This record gives sequence, C-alpha cells and structure tokens, in this order.
Amino acid sequence: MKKIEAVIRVEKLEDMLGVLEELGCCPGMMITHIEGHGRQKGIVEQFRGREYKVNFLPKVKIEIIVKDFEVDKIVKAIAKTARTGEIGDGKIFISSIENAMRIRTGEQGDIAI
Amino acid sequence: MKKIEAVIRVEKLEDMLGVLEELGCCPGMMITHIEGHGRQKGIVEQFRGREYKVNFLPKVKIEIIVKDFEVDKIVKAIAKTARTGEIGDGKIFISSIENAMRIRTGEQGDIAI
Amino acid sequence: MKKIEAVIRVEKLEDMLGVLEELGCCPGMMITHIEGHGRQKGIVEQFRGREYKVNFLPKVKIEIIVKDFEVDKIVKAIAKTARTGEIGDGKIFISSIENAMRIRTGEQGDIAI
Amino acid sequence: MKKVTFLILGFILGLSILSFAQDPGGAETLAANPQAPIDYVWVLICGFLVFFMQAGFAMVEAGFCRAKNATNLMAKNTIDFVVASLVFMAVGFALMMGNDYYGLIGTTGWFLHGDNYDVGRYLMFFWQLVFAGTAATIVSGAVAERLKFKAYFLYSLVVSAIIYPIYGHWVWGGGWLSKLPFGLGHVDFAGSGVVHTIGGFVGLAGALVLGPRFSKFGKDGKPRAIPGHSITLAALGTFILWFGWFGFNPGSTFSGHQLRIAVIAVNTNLAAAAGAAVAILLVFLKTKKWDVGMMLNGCLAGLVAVTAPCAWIEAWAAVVIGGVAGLLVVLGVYFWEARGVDDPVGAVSVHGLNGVWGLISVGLFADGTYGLGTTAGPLVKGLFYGGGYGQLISQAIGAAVCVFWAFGLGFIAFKLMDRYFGIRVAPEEELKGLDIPEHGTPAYPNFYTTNQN
Amino acid sequence: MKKVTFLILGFILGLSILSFAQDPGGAETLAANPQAPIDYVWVLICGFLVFFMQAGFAMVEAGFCRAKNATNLMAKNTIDFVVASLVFMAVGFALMMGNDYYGLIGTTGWFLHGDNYDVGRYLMFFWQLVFAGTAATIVSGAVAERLKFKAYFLYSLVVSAIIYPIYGHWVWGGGWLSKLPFGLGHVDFAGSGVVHTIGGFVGLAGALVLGPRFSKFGKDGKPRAIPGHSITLAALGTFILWFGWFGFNPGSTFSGHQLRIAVIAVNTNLAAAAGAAVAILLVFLKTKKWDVGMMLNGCLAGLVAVTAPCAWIEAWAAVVIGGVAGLLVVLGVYFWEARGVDDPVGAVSVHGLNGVWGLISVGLFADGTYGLGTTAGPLVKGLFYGGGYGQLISQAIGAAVCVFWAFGLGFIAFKLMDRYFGIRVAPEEELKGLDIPEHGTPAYPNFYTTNQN
Amino acid sequence: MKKVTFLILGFILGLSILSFAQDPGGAETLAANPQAPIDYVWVLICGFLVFFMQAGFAMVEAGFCRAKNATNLMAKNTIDFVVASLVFMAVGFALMMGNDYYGLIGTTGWFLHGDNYDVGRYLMFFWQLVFAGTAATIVSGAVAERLKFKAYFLYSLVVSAIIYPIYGHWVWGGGWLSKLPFGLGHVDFAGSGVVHTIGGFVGLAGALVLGPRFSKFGKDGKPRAIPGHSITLAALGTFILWFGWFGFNPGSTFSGHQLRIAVIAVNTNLAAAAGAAVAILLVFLKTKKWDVGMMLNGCLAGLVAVTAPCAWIEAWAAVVIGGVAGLLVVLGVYFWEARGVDDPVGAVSVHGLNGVWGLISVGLFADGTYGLGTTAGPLVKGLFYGGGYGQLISQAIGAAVCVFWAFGLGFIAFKLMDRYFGIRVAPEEELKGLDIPEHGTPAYPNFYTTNQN
Ligand SMILES: Nc1ncnc2c1ncn2[C@@H]1O[C@H](COP(=O)(O)OP(=O)(O)O)[C@@H](O)[C@H]1O
Ligand SMILES: Nc1ncnc2c1ncn2[C@@H]1O[C@H](COP(=O)(O)OP(=O)(O)O)[C@@H](O)[C@H]1O
Ligand SMILES: Nc1ncnc2c1ncn2[C@@H]1O[C@H](COP(=O)(O)OP(=O)(O)O)[C@@H](O)[C@H]1O
Repeated sequence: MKKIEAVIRVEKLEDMLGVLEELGCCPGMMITHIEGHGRQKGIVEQFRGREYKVNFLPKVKIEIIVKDFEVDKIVKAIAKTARTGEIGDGKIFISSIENAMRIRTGEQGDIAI
Repeated sequence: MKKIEAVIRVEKLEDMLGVLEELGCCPGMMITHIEGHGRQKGIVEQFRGREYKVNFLPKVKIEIIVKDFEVDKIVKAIAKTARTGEIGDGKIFISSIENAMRIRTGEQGDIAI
Repeated sequence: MKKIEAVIRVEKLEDMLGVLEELGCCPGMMITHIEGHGRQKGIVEQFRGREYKVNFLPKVKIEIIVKDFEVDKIVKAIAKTARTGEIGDGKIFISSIENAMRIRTGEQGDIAI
Repeated sequence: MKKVTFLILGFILGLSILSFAQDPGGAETLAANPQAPIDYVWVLICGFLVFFMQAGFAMVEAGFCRAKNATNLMAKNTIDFVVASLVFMAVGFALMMGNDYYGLIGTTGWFLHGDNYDVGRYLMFFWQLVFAGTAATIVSGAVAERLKFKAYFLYSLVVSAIIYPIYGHWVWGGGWLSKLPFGLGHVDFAGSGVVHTIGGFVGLAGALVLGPRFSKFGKDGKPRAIPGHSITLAALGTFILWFGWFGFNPGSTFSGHQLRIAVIAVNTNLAAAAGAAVAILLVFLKTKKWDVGMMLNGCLAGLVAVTAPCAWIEAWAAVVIGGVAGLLVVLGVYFWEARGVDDPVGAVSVHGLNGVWGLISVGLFADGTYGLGTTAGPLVKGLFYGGGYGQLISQAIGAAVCVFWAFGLGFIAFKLMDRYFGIRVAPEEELKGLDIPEHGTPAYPNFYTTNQN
Repeated sequence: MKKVTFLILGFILGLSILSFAQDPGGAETLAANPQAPIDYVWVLICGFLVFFMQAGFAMVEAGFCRAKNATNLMAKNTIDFVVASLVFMAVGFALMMGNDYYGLIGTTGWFLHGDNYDVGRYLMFFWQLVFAGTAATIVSGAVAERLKFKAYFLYSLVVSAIIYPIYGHWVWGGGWLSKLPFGLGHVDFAGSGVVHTIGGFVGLAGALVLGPRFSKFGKDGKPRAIPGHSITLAALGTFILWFGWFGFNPGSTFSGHQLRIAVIAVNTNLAAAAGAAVAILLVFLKTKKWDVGMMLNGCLAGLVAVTAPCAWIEAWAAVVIGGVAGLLVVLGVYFWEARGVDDPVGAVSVHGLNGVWGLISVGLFADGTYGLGTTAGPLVKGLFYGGGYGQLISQAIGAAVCVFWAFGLGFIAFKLMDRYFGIRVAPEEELKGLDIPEHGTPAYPNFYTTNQN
Repeated sequence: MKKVTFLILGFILGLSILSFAQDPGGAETLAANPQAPIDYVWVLICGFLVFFMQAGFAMVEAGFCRAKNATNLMAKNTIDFVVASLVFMAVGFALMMGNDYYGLIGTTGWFLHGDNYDVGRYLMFFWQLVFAGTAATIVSGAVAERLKFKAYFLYSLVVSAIIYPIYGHWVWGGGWLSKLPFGLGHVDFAGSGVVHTIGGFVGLAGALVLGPRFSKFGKDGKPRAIPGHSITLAALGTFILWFGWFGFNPGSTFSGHQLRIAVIAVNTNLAAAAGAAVAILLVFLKTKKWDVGMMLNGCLAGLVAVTAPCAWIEAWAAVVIGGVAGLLVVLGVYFWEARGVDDPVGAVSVHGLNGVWGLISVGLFADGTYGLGTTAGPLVKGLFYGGGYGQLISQAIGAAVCVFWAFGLGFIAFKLMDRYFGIRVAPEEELKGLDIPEHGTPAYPNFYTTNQN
C-alpha cells in the first residue's frame, strides 16, 4: 500500500473530488486545510492603511492510501486536475504504508483500504 | 518506530484520549481535524430552502509514533474504542518512522518518543 | 527523499520560517495547526465560574520533504529554533518518501522537491 | 395648589389612554387629551427597545452555547417571538387585559377585534406583547442544546397563550394578586415576577424534564464546564439587553408624564453595574481569574432584580439590590449544578432566582416616594422605610404563587409533550449538534470547528 | 366640537413643520407651534432607528454570504450610506422634495442651502436621507460576491442622486403619481414602493447584468445552494432590521400627534411574525427541516409588504398581508433561481416582489379609518372595505411605474459601467473571494476557513 | 412678540430641569412645567443611545484586535462602564456638577444623596454618567492586547472619579474654562474635548507607558500591521457608534424644545460620511486598495470632530469638518506609528487628534445662528463668520488644557500603577493572548484559530 499525499490549490478541491470519483478507484481520502510555503510568493494584504506580507498560503492536502498498482493512475489524475501551469500548483508525494485496518470490520491489509 | 495514523469519528475523540491514557503506553499524539471522504454517504444540508450534498464529513485524525512492539496493543485499543459498526468508523494506517528527536533535550531514537 | 515532520509551539512558527528561509535549503513546507497531547500538562480554563482542564494544546506541525543529505542540517536548525527547554517544545520525526512530483511541471524525483 | 394641578394632569392622562374605545384614527383621543402624544411616543419607543431585547437574548444564548447549536438557538429565539406575536394577539391579550372575571382572567379583546380597534388598546397590546415575548424567550437558554425545535414551537404557544397572560392578569390586569389585602397588594413595577420569574421557572421545569446535556456531568457525577462558542457575542448580547432594559423599566410607567422615569433609569443602570461588579469579584476570589461569563450573568441578574422595585427605591438601594443579585446568581449557578440541573446559560439563576429577589426587595426597600404610576395615590413603602411587613407579605405571596404557577404549568407542558413525542433530540443528534439534524444548516460552514463536545 | 379641536391641532401641526423657512435656530418654529417638539423628537428618534437598519442589512448580507467576501460586504454596506449622505444632500433632496416642476422633479434646495437652512427642512432632509440610504443598501445583497467595489461606489451615486429621489418625488414630493385620479392617487405610506421595490428591482438589474456566481448553477444548469458563513449574524441582522422598522413605519407619520402610530407599530410587528411563520412552515413541508434562513427572509418579506399599508389597515389584515408575503418570498426565491438569476441573499424576492405586493395590498385592505397623515381629510379605502377599484388601480399603476423605472434605470446604469470598465471581478478573484484582491483585508485572519467555494 | 413667547418658553424650560430639588416623585416638577415630559423623554432616550455606544466600542475594538484577546476586550469594555456607574455616582457627579468651588470643582451631591434625590438631578446624573462611561471606554482600545485587567480596573476608577469629572466641571459644570473672557468662553457642545480628547490622550499616555505590542515593530524598527480578527464586528461596532452618536450630539441640547436638534442630527451624519469618504479615498490613492478599516476609523473621526461644533454650524461646514477629520485620522495613524507608538485601534488619532480639531473648528465655523442651548442668549460665532478670533482663542486654550490634563494625569496614573505592580502582562502571556491567562476563557473555543501572532 502507498500513501499519495498531494498539496493542491484550495479552489481545485471540488473538481478533484469529481475526477477521483469518476476514476472509481479512489477508496477514500483525508482532506486537510493547511498553510503552504514554497516558491510561490506570499501575497500582500493590508490593515488600517498598512500593508503586510503573508508568507503562508492556504492550500489543501489530500491523502489517499491505495493499493500499489493503482498509484500511477491516481497520481496522473490528480496532477492533471490540479495543474494550472502557474507557480503554486503544488506537489504530490508518495510513501509506503505497512498496513491498514478498517475499524468497522477489523479487516486488515489491502482489503481494508 | 512506527506511526499509527487513525481516522475516527469526531465524537469518539474524548473517549479515545481516556482509553489511551489508561493504556499508559501512549507517549503523545497529534490530533488533526480533517474532512473525510469514503464509503459513508455525505449528508444533505440546506440553505434558504435549497438542499445540497456535503461530500466531506468532519473526522479526526490521530497520529501516534510508538516503539514497534507497542503497535498492536495501541491499534487494538483504538479500533475497539472507535468502533460503532456503522459505516464511517474510519481506518487505521501503519507506516514506519526512521528517527525521532525530542526537541527539548535533543534525545534521538526510541527514547525520544 | 525524506519527510521531516516537526511538532512545535505555535509562537515559534514565525521565527522558524525566518530561520529556514535563511538556511536557503528549504524548498517548501506544509504547516498544519494541530492539537497536541504529550507530557506537557493541559491547561486549566474556566467558563462561567467553573474550571475545566484542556488536554489538547494548540501546536503547529511542519512538514518538509527534502533530499536525504539535507536532513541533518534542517533538523538541527529546527531543533535549535524550537527549543525553549520547557516541556512542550515538541518533537521531530523523520520518515522516507519514495517519490515526489511537481504538479506544475510534472517533474519527478529529487528535482521535484 | 400644585397638588391640584398635577392631580388634574394625572387624571386627564389616565383618561387619554384608557377611555375612548373605538378610536382607530386617534383623533378623538388626541382631542380629549392633547397631552397624549408624549405618552404614546414614550411607550412606543420604550416598547421598541424591549423588542430589541430579543436580539440580546439570542446573542447571549448563542455565545454561551456551542457553535454546533447556534443555528438552532437563532431559530428558537426567533420563533418564540413570532409565535408570541400571533398567539398573544389571538388570545393572550384578551386573557390578560380583557375585562376581569372574578380576578382570575380577562375575557374580552380576542384577536384585537371590535372595540379593541382603538389606538389606546393597540398601544397597550404592543406593550404587553413585547413583554410576553421576553418571558417566552428566556426559556430557550435553560433548555438549550437538547430540546427539539418542534417542542419549543409548541411550548411557545403555551407560554404566550396561557402561562404568561393569566399570571399577568393576576398582577397587572386587575386580578386577585393585585388586590391582596397587605400593603398595596402585590406590586411588580416592570415584571421581575410577571416576566422573569415566570420565564426562569418554566425554564427550570424544562431543564428538569429534559435532563442534563451529554457530558455535562462526568462519570463521577461532578458538573463539568461546557464553554460557549463566542464570548464576543455573549457580551454583545448583554449590552443589547442592558440597552433594552432602559425601555423595559422606565417605559413601564406607561406615561412620559411620570418624570420618575429619570429615577427609574438611574436605578436600572446602577443595579446592573453592582450585579456585574459583585459577580466578577466573587469568582475572582474563588479562581483568581476575571470571569467574564459570570460578570455578564451578574449584570443581567442585577437588571432582573431591580425590575420590580426600580420605581420605588433610591440610588443606594438599587446598588444594594443589584449587588445581592450578583451574589445570588453566582450561588445559584453553583447550586443548580450541584443538584444535577443543567442550565446552559444560567437562565434559572439570572431570571428565576433574581426575579423572586426583586419582588421581595420591593417589600424591603420601597421608600414611599412613589405609588402606582402616580405620586398622588397611596405610596409603596417597604420594611426599611417604616412601611411595616404589609407590603413584604404581599410580595412574598406573589412570588410564591409565581414560582408555583410557572414551574407547575411548565412542568406539565413539557411532560405532556415528552409523553407524546419526546422532547429531547436523539443522542447522536445532540453529539453532532442540533443545527444539521433539525435545520439542515450549520451556523458557520466556512469555519473549521473543533472540540465538538 | 371634538372634530374642530383636532382639526385645529392638525392645522398648527401642519404649519409647524413646513412653514417658517429660514429658522435655523428653531425658536420661531417653536413659538409658532409649541407642539412641535414632540414631532421633532418622534421623527428624529424614528430616523435614528431607520439609520440603524444599515447595520441590519450589513449583518444579514454578510451572514448569508461567504466568509471570503465579508470585508467586501462591510465596505459596500458602509460606502452606500456614506455616498448617499453626501449626494442626497447635494442634489437628491432637492430633486425629491424641492418645489415641484410639472409633477416630474423638485427643483430647489440644492446642498441644503439658503432657505433650507431651517430646522423644519433639515428635519425633513434627515428623514428622507435615511430612507434613501435604505433603498441604496438593499442592492448590495443582490449583487453580492462578484460586483467590483468601484462599480458599487458609482452605482450608489446614481441611485441616491437620481433613481430614488425622482421616483420619490412622484409619490412623496407632490409628483404626478400622487395625483393620479383614482382613489386618493397612488399612496405608499412608508415606502414599500419608494424604498423597497426600487431597491429590489435595481438589484435585479444588477444581478442580471452580472450573471450568477461561479458554481451557483451546476453543469446541469440546476441551481445549487451556496450557504452563508454565519446564521448568527444573519439572525442578528434580521432583529436589527425588525427593530429599525419600528422607526421606518410608525415614524412615517412624520408627527407624534398622529396617535395612529400605535396601530402602525402593531401592524408592522404582526406582518413580520406572519411572514416568518408562513415561510418556515412552507419550507418544512417541502424538506422536513426547520429552515432558519428562509424564516428570516420571510420575516423581512412581511415587513416590506406591510410598509405601504401599515397605517391604513387593522391587525388581522396585517397578519394576512404578512402571511402572503411569506408565501411570495418562498416562491420568489425558487422562481428567480429557476430562471438562472443569482440573488445571494434573496433581496429581489424580499424587497422587490413584496414591495409590489405591499402597494397592491393597500388597494385591497385599506379600511377607511385613516387618511393621508390625518383622520380629518379623505380616507384611504380599499376594495374589501367597499372602496371600489379606484385605489387599487392607482396602486397598480404606481407599482408598475416603480418596477419599470427601477429596473430600467438600474439596468442602464450597470450596463453602461460594464461597457466602460467591467463591473464583475476576475474569475480567480471571485474564487479567492473579493476581500483580499479588492480590499487587501481578509475578514477573519485569525480563523481557519474551509470550503472556500 | 414671537421673541417674547419663546423667551418665556425657554425660561420655563430652564426652570423645569434645574429647580425644584427634592422632588423625587416628579409631580411638582411637572406641575411647575407641564412641558417637562418632552425634555425628560428626549434626554433619557438619547442617553440610552449613548449607553449603547458601549457595545459599539466593544465590537470595534474586538474586531480590530486579535481573537486571542477578544475575551479580555469584552471584559474591559464592560468593567469600565460598571466601575464608572458606581464611582461616578459616589464622587464623580458631585465633583463635576455639584455647586462650584472657585471654578475648580463641584462640591455637592456625593452618592446622589439628600437634595439630589430629585427627578431633575437624577436626569442630569444619568446623562453625565453615560458620557463619563464613554470617555472611560475609549482608552481600552489604545492599551489593548497588553494591559493587565487589574490595571484597567484601577484606571477606570481614576478616570471616572477624577480625570473626567474635574475637567468636565471646568467646561460644563460652570468651571473656569467656561468663563474664559474670549468669545463666549470655552464651549464644547457635546464633548469633542470633555469626552473624546480626554479619552484619546489618556489612551496615548497608557500606550506610551506600556510600549508597543510584541511584533508591532520589526527588528528594523519598521511598524508592522497586526490585523484584527473580525472586520464584520468592527463594522457592526462602527454602525452602533454612529447610531449612538445620534443620541450623543442631538441629546446634548438637554431639551427637546430646542428644535435645533434637527440641524445637529444632520450635521452629525454628514461629518461621519465625509470622514469615511476622505479616509477610504486617501488610502486608495496610496495602496490602490479600498481599505475598510481606515474607512471605519475615518467615519468615527468625523463623528468625534463634529461633536463640539454640531450645534453651531450648517451642513456644508459639517462636511468640511468631517472631511478634514478623515484626513487627520489617516495622517495621525501613520504619525504615531512612525514614532513608535502602538495604538491597536487608532483611538488616539480618532478621539485625541480629532477631539482637538473639533474644539478648534468651533472657533472657525460657528455661524452665529445658535447660542448656548438657546437662540435667545448670545450666539456662538467663529472666525469665518465674522466672529473674530475671540472664540477661536477660547477654543485653543480649552483644547490645550484638555490635552495636558488628560495626558498628564493619565501618564501619572499608569506610571504609578506600573511602579507598584507592573501594568503589562508577561511576554508569554502576551504571545498566547490575554484571554486564558487573565480570564481563563478563550473567546472562541469551538473554532480553530491560526496566525496567533
Ligand atoms: N519540499 C516541500 N515539502 C513540503 N511541501 C512542499 C514542498 N515543496 C512544495 N510544497 C508545498 O507545495 C505548495 C506549492 O509549491 P510551490 O513551490 O509554491 O509551487 P510549485 O509547486 O508550482 O513550484 C507549497 O505551498 C507547499 O505547501
Ligand atoms: N483509502 C483511504 N485513504 C485515506 N483515507 C481513507 C481511506 N479510506 C477511508 N478513509 C478515511 O476513513 C473515513 C471513514 O471511511 P468510510 O469508508 O467512510 O467508513 P468505513 O471505514 O467504515 O468504511 C473516511 O472519511 C476517510 O477520511
Ligand atoms: N509519540 C508521539 N507521537 C506523536 N506526537 C507526539 C509524540 N510525543 C510528543 N508528540 C507531540 O509533541 C508535542 C510536545 O510533546 P510533549 O511531550 O508535550 O513535550 P516534550 O516533547 O518537550 O516532552 C505534543 O503535544 C504532541 O503533539
């Protein structure tokens, strides 16, 4: 099993869900609202006449645990959906998961995903 | 060292803490409020007379880094506490951690946990 | 590639960013506001005359994916910046990442970081 | 000679508002009493302020409860006034202010019809309505975070059609309590009893029938704090209530010609301040923290307590009465919790206990400078000013009756509903919060909320 | 004899406010009419309440929209009144209340200068200004979450300099509509038409020119709900509006001597209650949930509808008119959405539709007990009270003119601006929310916000 | 002849409120002056509105500060009025309005006792109290996010027992400033100086003694923005203040018979609008963003500035005065920050600077149509209306005295407290926010908050 961890633009979340659902092979996911910092410049905001720079941009982190052979398909789908070509599109990280358990049933391993 | 990553129902968090404390062997944890998407149907909400479907349900993600031999005990405890038998109970994922450091002391490895 | 996962005090976040920027070698990061539970005692709050204990303290989790050889430098920097010597300074966990992709360009592997 | 002058004034005034039924246009009333406009303007504007208290209650209750029930609290705090408006017009007003039937109920004026299509009657209706609405909305705090909306809807009907107007008739409608043979009979200037004690004890009944919220009491049975989701809203609500109270108390002269309104305004304000000061200091002594929530409760407690005596006391007495209220509300909150009663916003202590204290205080502090809406007639005098025990007795009787009536009927109403369809939401609904299961609408969908229980 | 008395009173009163131009100190006006103070006090305080409605609109609109546009909504709801204050003083007031020119426009009083430096004129200006500000602010809801601030700034100029005052002149400034030969001519007691229909239909024009918000309609073209970010603020805003409306309607007698104000206050309140009740029950039948948002809309709909008739009807009629308004607002919201119109807060249905209904209802329910600010003159009588079709016709004409005028000029104004500089923000700005790109200031920087679209 | 009539009226009126000490019931006062009710009603209702400003200040300050200090701000904004109510009753009122002692202080009326148990005195007390409370609450903004609650508690005592009432006596209590031999002596119609300059400069003293908040100035010493946590609350608060100001200024006639109230209301509103417009446009020129926070500050600045002159100027002057205020507040905010002064909500610029500007403006724009609460007596005339420099000089002297008095005593008070127990919270408490360490109560426990510093 692998964990696919993708950081994407907030406004891409809804489409992403649609795409993954169609794709069928997405068993579930965890969405976390994070603040990201990378190449993308922070934005300038202002308050009562004084400007200030915000270095953290709101991003969404999607985590999906999938069977090994499904990784590529999903990564491709995510990348395709999230891409705008502008700096700030985000990244996808892959790591390995040793085991999984579905709490409801106690099933373990691939079937638990 | 392993990381135990569990997605559970929001309302189970408090009990979970109690159980793990009793268990004694829980050195610490990170709690993240996430939005989950899985088999569980989203709920229907409404606003000014119009209904809409929410596909993301609030869930809590608990991350605990533990020594290898403690994994089973903790996973069991979590599963037992989080189970209701209804769809939406959540899942537990295990992955490996290569090293840990306690910032306060600089200790590394198992003793840092 | 490794993932450096550090739990630190909320009030250390701003300094941390500065330090890592200077360090230069920090390609990007994900910041998550979490609630932590560890050795540090929870705090006592009160509402309408009645006190209650809060077991979860606000903490910040920083995740940085870096090339293997940069790990030490960054970990040291984080530890140095986050340390106060008081219980609650937090911890740093290292795990391995198998692959990364920059969505914008599709680049994979180390260059994607 | 002066005496004469103002007796006449008082007389004309009296007429202006009561007589001339069937003057929908108001011209005849005006012709008969050119002084009427100032009274109408005063009563209406004060009535508007009292209405605004609805917003105050909504904000205080929302602020003191959790985010997951905020929509439900907004719904309840709106619907109770909506229902009260319609029901009180249909039957409540007639029962309360209609022609008296053996001191028990009023019997005329259903649907504001016939003779009641008159500027004076409409004025009185408006005034009594905003008070009825206040009594009704107090309860929502005590039963918060677990009562079904449907049950609250029905409860609103009962309180504004029966519980409030009938007791109101006994005190303000010429009913038997106002005719008690001790002192000047039971008096309640602006409604510590009629409005607040009623609301507070119906609330107690509701809280008892419902039982405490999940997780309010630990497995050890010890009470636990369940912090509200916005101190800012709670404070805003308190300010709005304080503001509205300046309509509630001074407006109860029902006449701008009673210059006593200046004294009433001052007393109202001083009691609020004293209540807040005592409450925050008390808790500070106990926990070494400056407890805002309790200060807000203390402020409201002072306002509730001074509501009955405000027109008959002088400044220093208002400070004392308010201070005692601050003490009572702190003790009250601990008392009820110790007895396993869960009152999420402290409504029972603020309105119930201090409503009673307010009624009693009249029998102690009334200084004999003012009477029943006039300085002419007999004056209200309490124990400390040589008035003897008479007034005190009337006040005690009235207070006791009020408590029994409110608690009794409230208990019956909630029990009956519970018997028929169950008034408490399902446990998992309570855990998730009432907003989505009952209304489908989370209060703050754009915000990330935490500590859901 | 009584008749005489109040005719005289009415007469003096009439004078007091209109005559004596050039009395900046007010002493002569007072000497000529010792009764004037009560009228000034009443009108001013009611005017203050109307001003406070600005806060109500701001809260309702913010509550019904998303957190990412809250700063923008605060900016718009403030700037419209700021602009209205300055522009209406410069030209609006003169166009509306200046000496009539062939029933079309007023022509004197620019910049409140010369003769207008008079307590009576200033009083009238203040009153008309807070009304103009209300009409202006209604639109911000219909165009919310996508209109550029700059465009709103300019729109505010147009509405308070031209659209509102000219139509206002036709009805309240002695213009042609008020002189229609049917019934007593077109009458609109407190502005269901002049204020609300105008605001609502200018809003419709804006919504149409702008088009719907991104994601309001699915790919299938089906309307989707976009929940607002705070039900608490929406409810608070509704209470503030309800409160302010007690200045809006009763204050429109422009005199405290019209004791009819008591009837007006009661009717205003009953219509609000009926509207809320019907709206929440209707939606409950459809979705089995107690819909708070729609109840709040229903409440406002009732208030809008009763604004025109409030002085000429009795209680039961107010309930009926408000109830129908509750029905209309629910149907309206579905109707516009079905037609692809995106009105984020329901302004078009609440103010537009029900403004029209309010005007019409006068022609049906006016009961002939009250006339044009007096019980002396001719009385307003509708169809159901044997007044025949006359009044109804006048009302229909006025309503039609109002809709065309407001929608027409509104459409032209927004189209022109769109032609020149584009009135809609860039798509990515809309997605991110207007707060940062337009104002640089997120509304809630300390909070973690989610579901950004 | 007319003159005579209103002279008489004015005379009777004068009596009504001042004479007849010891009339707790109000009947004699009424008999002596049947016209009194309108004045009592007017003054009280305006006073209620002024009280409501407390809520406005609380919301503006909370909105402009961070979520982690919201509870603390609610606590401070409540306690200051609580303390003011009790202390002003005990000593403040006597010092301010008691019998004059060599133009320095008042000496009678402690605890509202004895002769002061009189409707007229109570009325005056209520009015002066709500003003004292306003002066007190202004300071909380300037010292926000770092001052200990305990220190604020004590400060409230000092300001409402000494600083405010003594200066108030000099201007409104018949003290020496009101008797300056230039023009009509120092005049301050509704308190630009007595209330706002006092509050603003005591605030400046506090801010200086405290020093800036952690992270307000970068290592390079450059000022940094610390955004507030809710623009919505800030805007709501501003609307509430604007609303309350309609009580603050027009109510300061202390009589409903002064029809000038209409002019005052209009001027008040125009200045607010002009201030807001200028402020937002100025910042737009600088940053190309529509800055809501500064617009709200500008609006308040306009209100503060027009408070002194509102009764003596005409509409266009109000626009000019407000516009200048908008300019001053923007410059002021940058000025203080550039000097290392940290004023989290801009209180010093809004109330301090513009309070002074308001006092000066009287000497320039007073148009000689109105005098000291009457059109009879001598009229106030400024430089631009041929009044010469006399009035201007008096205004300048008064302003200077006000600034020195407020800043001086404020500085001493805060310094002394700091010497004894340290008025600033510990650094880590400031970082975490004051809510939990000082009060134990986070303002928003259900919400996930971020950017804690
Ligand atoms: N090495 C990294 N470790 C953790 N998160 C990263 C890393 N690089 C990028 N990110 C995340 O991806 C987001 C987008 O990256 P950014 O550099 O801004 O744009 P791009 O990926 O298009 O170059 C960042 O906001 C950050 O949250
Ligand atoms: N493959 C997965 N990857 C990531 N998160 C998952 C995965 N499967 C489930 N989850 C998380 O677990 C939660 C519960 O899973 P769900 O399928 O709804 O119920 P159950 O686990 O009982 O089948 C989901 O909301 C989601 O957050
Ligand atoms: N074994 C662990 N697994 C996950 N998170 C941990 C673990 N140990 C500590 N943490 C996180 O680190 C934070 C600080 O740890 P704590 O024990 O409180 O202080 P210290 O690290 O100084 O002993 C905790 O709040 C928790 O979020």
